[in-house]
Amino acid sequence: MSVNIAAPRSQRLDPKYVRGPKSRGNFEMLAWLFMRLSGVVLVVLIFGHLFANLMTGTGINALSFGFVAGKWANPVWQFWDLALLWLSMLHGTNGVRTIINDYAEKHATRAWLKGILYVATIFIVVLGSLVIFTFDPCVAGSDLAQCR
Amino acid sequence: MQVHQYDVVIVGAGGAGMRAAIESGQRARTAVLTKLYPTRSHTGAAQGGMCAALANVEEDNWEWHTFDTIKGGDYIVDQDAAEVMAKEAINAVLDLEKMGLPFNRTPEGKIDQRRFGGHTRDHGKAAVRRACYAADRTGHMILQTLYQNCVKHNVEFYNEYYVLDLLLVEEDAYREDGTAYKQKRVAGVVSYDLATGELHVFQAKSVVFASGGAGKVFKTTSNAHTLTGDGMGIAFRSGLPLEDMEFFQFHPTGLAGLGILLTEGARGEGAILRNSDGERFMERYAPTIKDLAPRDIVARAMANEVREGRGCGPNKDYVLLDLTHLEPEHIESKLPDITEFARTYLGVEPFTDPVPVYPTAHYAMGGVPTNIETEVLQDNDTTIPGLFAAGEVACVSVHGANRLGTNSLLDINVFGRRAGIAAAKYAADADYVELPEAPEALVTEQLNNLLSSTGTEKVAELRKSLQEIMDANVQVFRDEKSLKEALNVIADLRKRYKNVSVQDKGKRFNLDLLEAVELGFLLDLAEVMTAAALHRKESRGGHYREDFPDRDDENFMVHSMSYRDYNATTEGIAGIRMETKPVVFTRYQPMERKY
Amino acid sequence: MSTEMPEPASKIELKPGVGGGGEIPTFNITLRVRRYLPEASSDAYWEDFQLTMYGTDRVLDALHKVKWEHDGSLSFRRSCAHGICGSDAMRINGRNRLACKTLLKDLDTSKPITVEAIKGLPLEKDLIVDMEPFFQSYREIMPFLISKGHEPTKERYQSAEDRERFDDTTKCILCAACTSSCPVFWTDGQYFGPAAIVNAHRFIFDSRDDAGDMRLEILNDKEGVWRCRTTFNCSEACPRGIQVTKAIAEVKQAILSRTV
Amino acid sequence: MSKTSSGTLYRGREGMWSWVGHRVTGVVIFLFLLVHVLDTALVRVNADAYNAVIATYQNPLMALGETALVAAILFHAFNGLRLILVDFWKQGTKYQRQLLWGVLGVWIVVFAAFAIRHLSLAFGGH
Repeated sequence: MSVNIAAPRSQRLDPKYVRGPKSRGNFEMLAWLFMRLSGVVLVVLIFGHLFANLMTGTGINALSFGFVAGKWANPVWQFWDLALLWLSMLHGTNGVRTIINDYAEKHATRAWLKGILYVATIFIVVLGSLVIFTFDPCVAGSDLAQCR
Repeated sequence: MQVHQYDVVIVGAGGAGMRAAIESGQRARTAVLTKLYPTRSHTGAAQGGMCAALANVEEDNWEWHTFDTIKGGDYIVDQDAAEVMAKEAINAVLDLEKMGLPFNRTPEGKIDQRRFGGHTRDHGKAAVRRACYAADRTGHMILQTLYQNCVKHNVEFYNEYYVLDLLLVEEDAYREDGTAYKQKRVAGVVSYDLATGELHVFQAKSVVFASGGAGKVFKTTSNAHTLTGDGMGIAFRSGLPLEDMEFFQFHPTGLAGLGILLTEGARGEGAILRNSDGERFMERYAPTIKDLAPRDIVARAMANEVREGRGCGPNKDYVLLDLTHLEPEHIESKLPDITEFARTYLGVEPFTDPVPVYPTAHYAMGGVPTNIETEVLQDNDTTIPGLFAAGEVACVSVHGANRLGTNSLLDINVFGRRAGIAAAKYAADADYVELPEAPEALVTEQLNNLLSSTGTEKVAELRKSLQEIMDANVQVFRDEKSLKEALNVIADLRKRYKNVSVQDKGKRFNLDLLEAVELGFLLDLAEVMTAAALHRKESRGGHYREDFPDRDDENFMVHSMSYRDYNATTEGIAGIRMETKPVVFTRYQPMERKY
Repeated sequence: MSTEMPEPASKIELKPGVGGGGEIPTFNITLRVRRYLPEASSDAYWEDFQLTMYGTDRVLDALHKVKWEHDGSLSFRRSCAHGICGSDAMRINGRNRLACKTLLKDLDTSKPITVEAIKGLPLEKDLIVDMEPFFQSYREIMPFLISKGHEPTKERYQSAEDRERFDDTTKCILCAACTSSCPVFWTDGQYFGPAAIVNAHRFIFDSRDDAGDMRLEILNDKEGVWRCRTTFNCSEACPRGIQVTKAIAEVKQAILSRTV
Repeated sequence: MSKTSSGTLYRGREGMWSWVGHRVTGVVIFLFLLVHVLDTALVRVNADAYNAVIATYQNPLMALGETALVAAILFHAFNGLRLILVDFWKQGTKYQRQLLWGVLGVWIVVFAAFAIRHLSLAFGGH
């Protein structure tokens, strides 16, 4: 008879209801803030980018190696595109990270997907930055006047 | 079956249960057993306020509050209890404020107060602002605040544990004069876990009953579906008396046809009642305080208007609550919820149209008898060590024949607190009473009978018949004929109940089974209420006998005590023994009750 | 507040037909309930009930009619039946509502009315879910007044404006309609959810409380306010009309202004 | 063993659907961004290779894809600005629905202007 048994409701509490460890620091807040700040800047950068590349002159038909070379001869456009690359990649990566957090249910899946995402991001950002910084108008196949 | 041991077990997690748990949880190992999640309790539906003579907005003192409570209860209030309540009311409100309750405030930042029915200045001279309130959500705020503080103090809740039996043992004992009697002692309770269908026995040194009222014996009621008088029913079946069960309060302003409550605070803020002639008829019934007369008087006046053909609507079966002369902003800030009720449920816009209302069964003044220390009585003067009760389930009695508005929120806070302290104090020095052999046997049998029954009667049908006869015959107006008729119907329903079956045979959340059990309690209580009403051949407070329209202090200035006794017969009903208990007087002599 | 109002007239002319009235119409509905009886089958399924209902009936009345007249095994929680206890939040025609506050006549009765359990909490039976994870989040934000210093002998003073500051969030009845309408909560049960944040808001903005910083710290977690995507499902679902998304935004700003 | 409720899709309102749109367009833009950086990187490898890839973008069929992409970018941009207002402007939560109608209005106007110009350039030959 009178044996002590622990509270049944806490037994019924599956471990899955136990919250994961608390996160430290302000990372989520900074990420949230970054999305909004970078968002505003990106609106300007992308609209400029789209306007310059698609709306002026003959629009998309004007795009060519020469067009790119012409733009990047100007440091303003070089910086413009670099900022665009970094901000959009970080903005997008953080967005996709949030989506993974939302939908990947298993911890391992989350970790894998995020791993792939971060590797891809680093690769693209590094590659893009190198391209902008080391751009050479006289690369193989260039038919620009100054390279003849 | 599992057995748990606690110092204190509290049955019910409404206002009284949680107020008790906050006290006892800090002093003793406490478990709260509740058939609902705590925040679902019906305390949350209380709207208007909680009276205390804070004197924040005008002169007031607790002695006037005591007088109003006694007069409101038509002098059948135990005056020592009323004094305790009115005196401790002030600290009860301040305690709640300290726990975080967001009261409305005066311009100076103090707790604001408003008028409420039956609360007067200087023994009835004029209405007084005594009700502390939080818009028309005072009960909601109290319930939330109490739950919040239970969380703060880590009170252990067993949610959706339905208590079905009280474990009492009897010992031979002798009174001072040498006569022998059976002393009851409490060993624990048996509960049914709704989620799993398992029985759990809780052995406890102290048990506090705070399981609320029994409004569901009536059809038109402001009460929740879950208010089925389980605590009173269990006590009654365990051989404990029920006190003053004939006194049931009908709240004047229920939404017509639905019973949903519109707070008396509406009239406190200036709303008035009108009949089909557009007349403010309360001027005739209570010339001094008119629409702010106590509930029994207003409810009877309304029923009388309807009876005399001045009701409104296609069936002339309701009157109107008129707020149209009030400022819309005033209504919106002081009474936001009830205006929404009128809009949602009746499609009436209270700013421009009066709202159809009719009395709705609201509150059981009677219940399990206790003394002012909340100890439960097994007869007129013997307490049961370790068994306590507070709130609507209990009868202290502070409400007498008619409870004043706001005094229920006060009751649960004052006596809930007292019960928690007393239960923990008792548990500190007491030993466990040994559980009886197979403590759950009775409940197991009861449940198995219902589950295995091949009967053809349906719970819902029986309940509907019960509620309809109670509404028709045991409501605001009663007489011998109506009551006897009701008793016959109840007797028939009790017979049919033996043949009731449940469709759901499962273990998980078997709410079909739950409703069948609840119906058993409702039938028992309806019978006791009606028998007690038949027995009281006078009119007093909420109990109005048309065949005995006057108060009869000579013969009936006593509490009624109904016992389950298979050898006795009361008013032709076998199985109920009716006794009386003297009323406690301290300083107020009965007077005629006029407003 | 002590403005004296003039005495209302003893007698007025009532507008003809005032106070509603007329015959209450009846109509037929199909109630399509998502059933789940774990003791019979591990699969949930839809079941239709044809019912005749009255003009003032609510979805809860329809469910009661089914339970009381057709199938006693249908299980759902309910208590007060007028939108104050928070027991009967469920998904009605795809949106979280209280069954006792949803009038049938306000729904399209020409089509079946679907009723399902709220999303994101473990389903126990029919319309009943396990509320424990929900209450756990609530408990974690310390939903009680914490004040430093000495207890006053009388009440603490609070101006009407300070009281008004958190009025909206005191209305919460913990029905879980908001939390279980949140797309983030459906996929990530660890998210504190709107209801917990609303109840934190109630104390953070209470001038009598001194532990706002601790609550902000708790909600600055990876499962805290930053998970909110402002879909406004919560505000739309709240049966008490609480501006939930606004409350969450105010908590976000409080965290920001405290850190930055 | 308990599980969470399945059943119908939640019928959210404007706020929820704008969020769905924001997510979907965000993912689309991000995927294009990855490809776009890779194709642009060709300028570092070989001018002819770059020109060849760009030529495929100039295909009239691709022009439709580009129009869709810009539509996504414009929605994501304008709705993003709406979200910022919701987060930081005091009245933002109150007027979120009106803000969304504003977003859709501006979106239609800007997108129409873009589409006319871009498609006439892409198809018109010049």
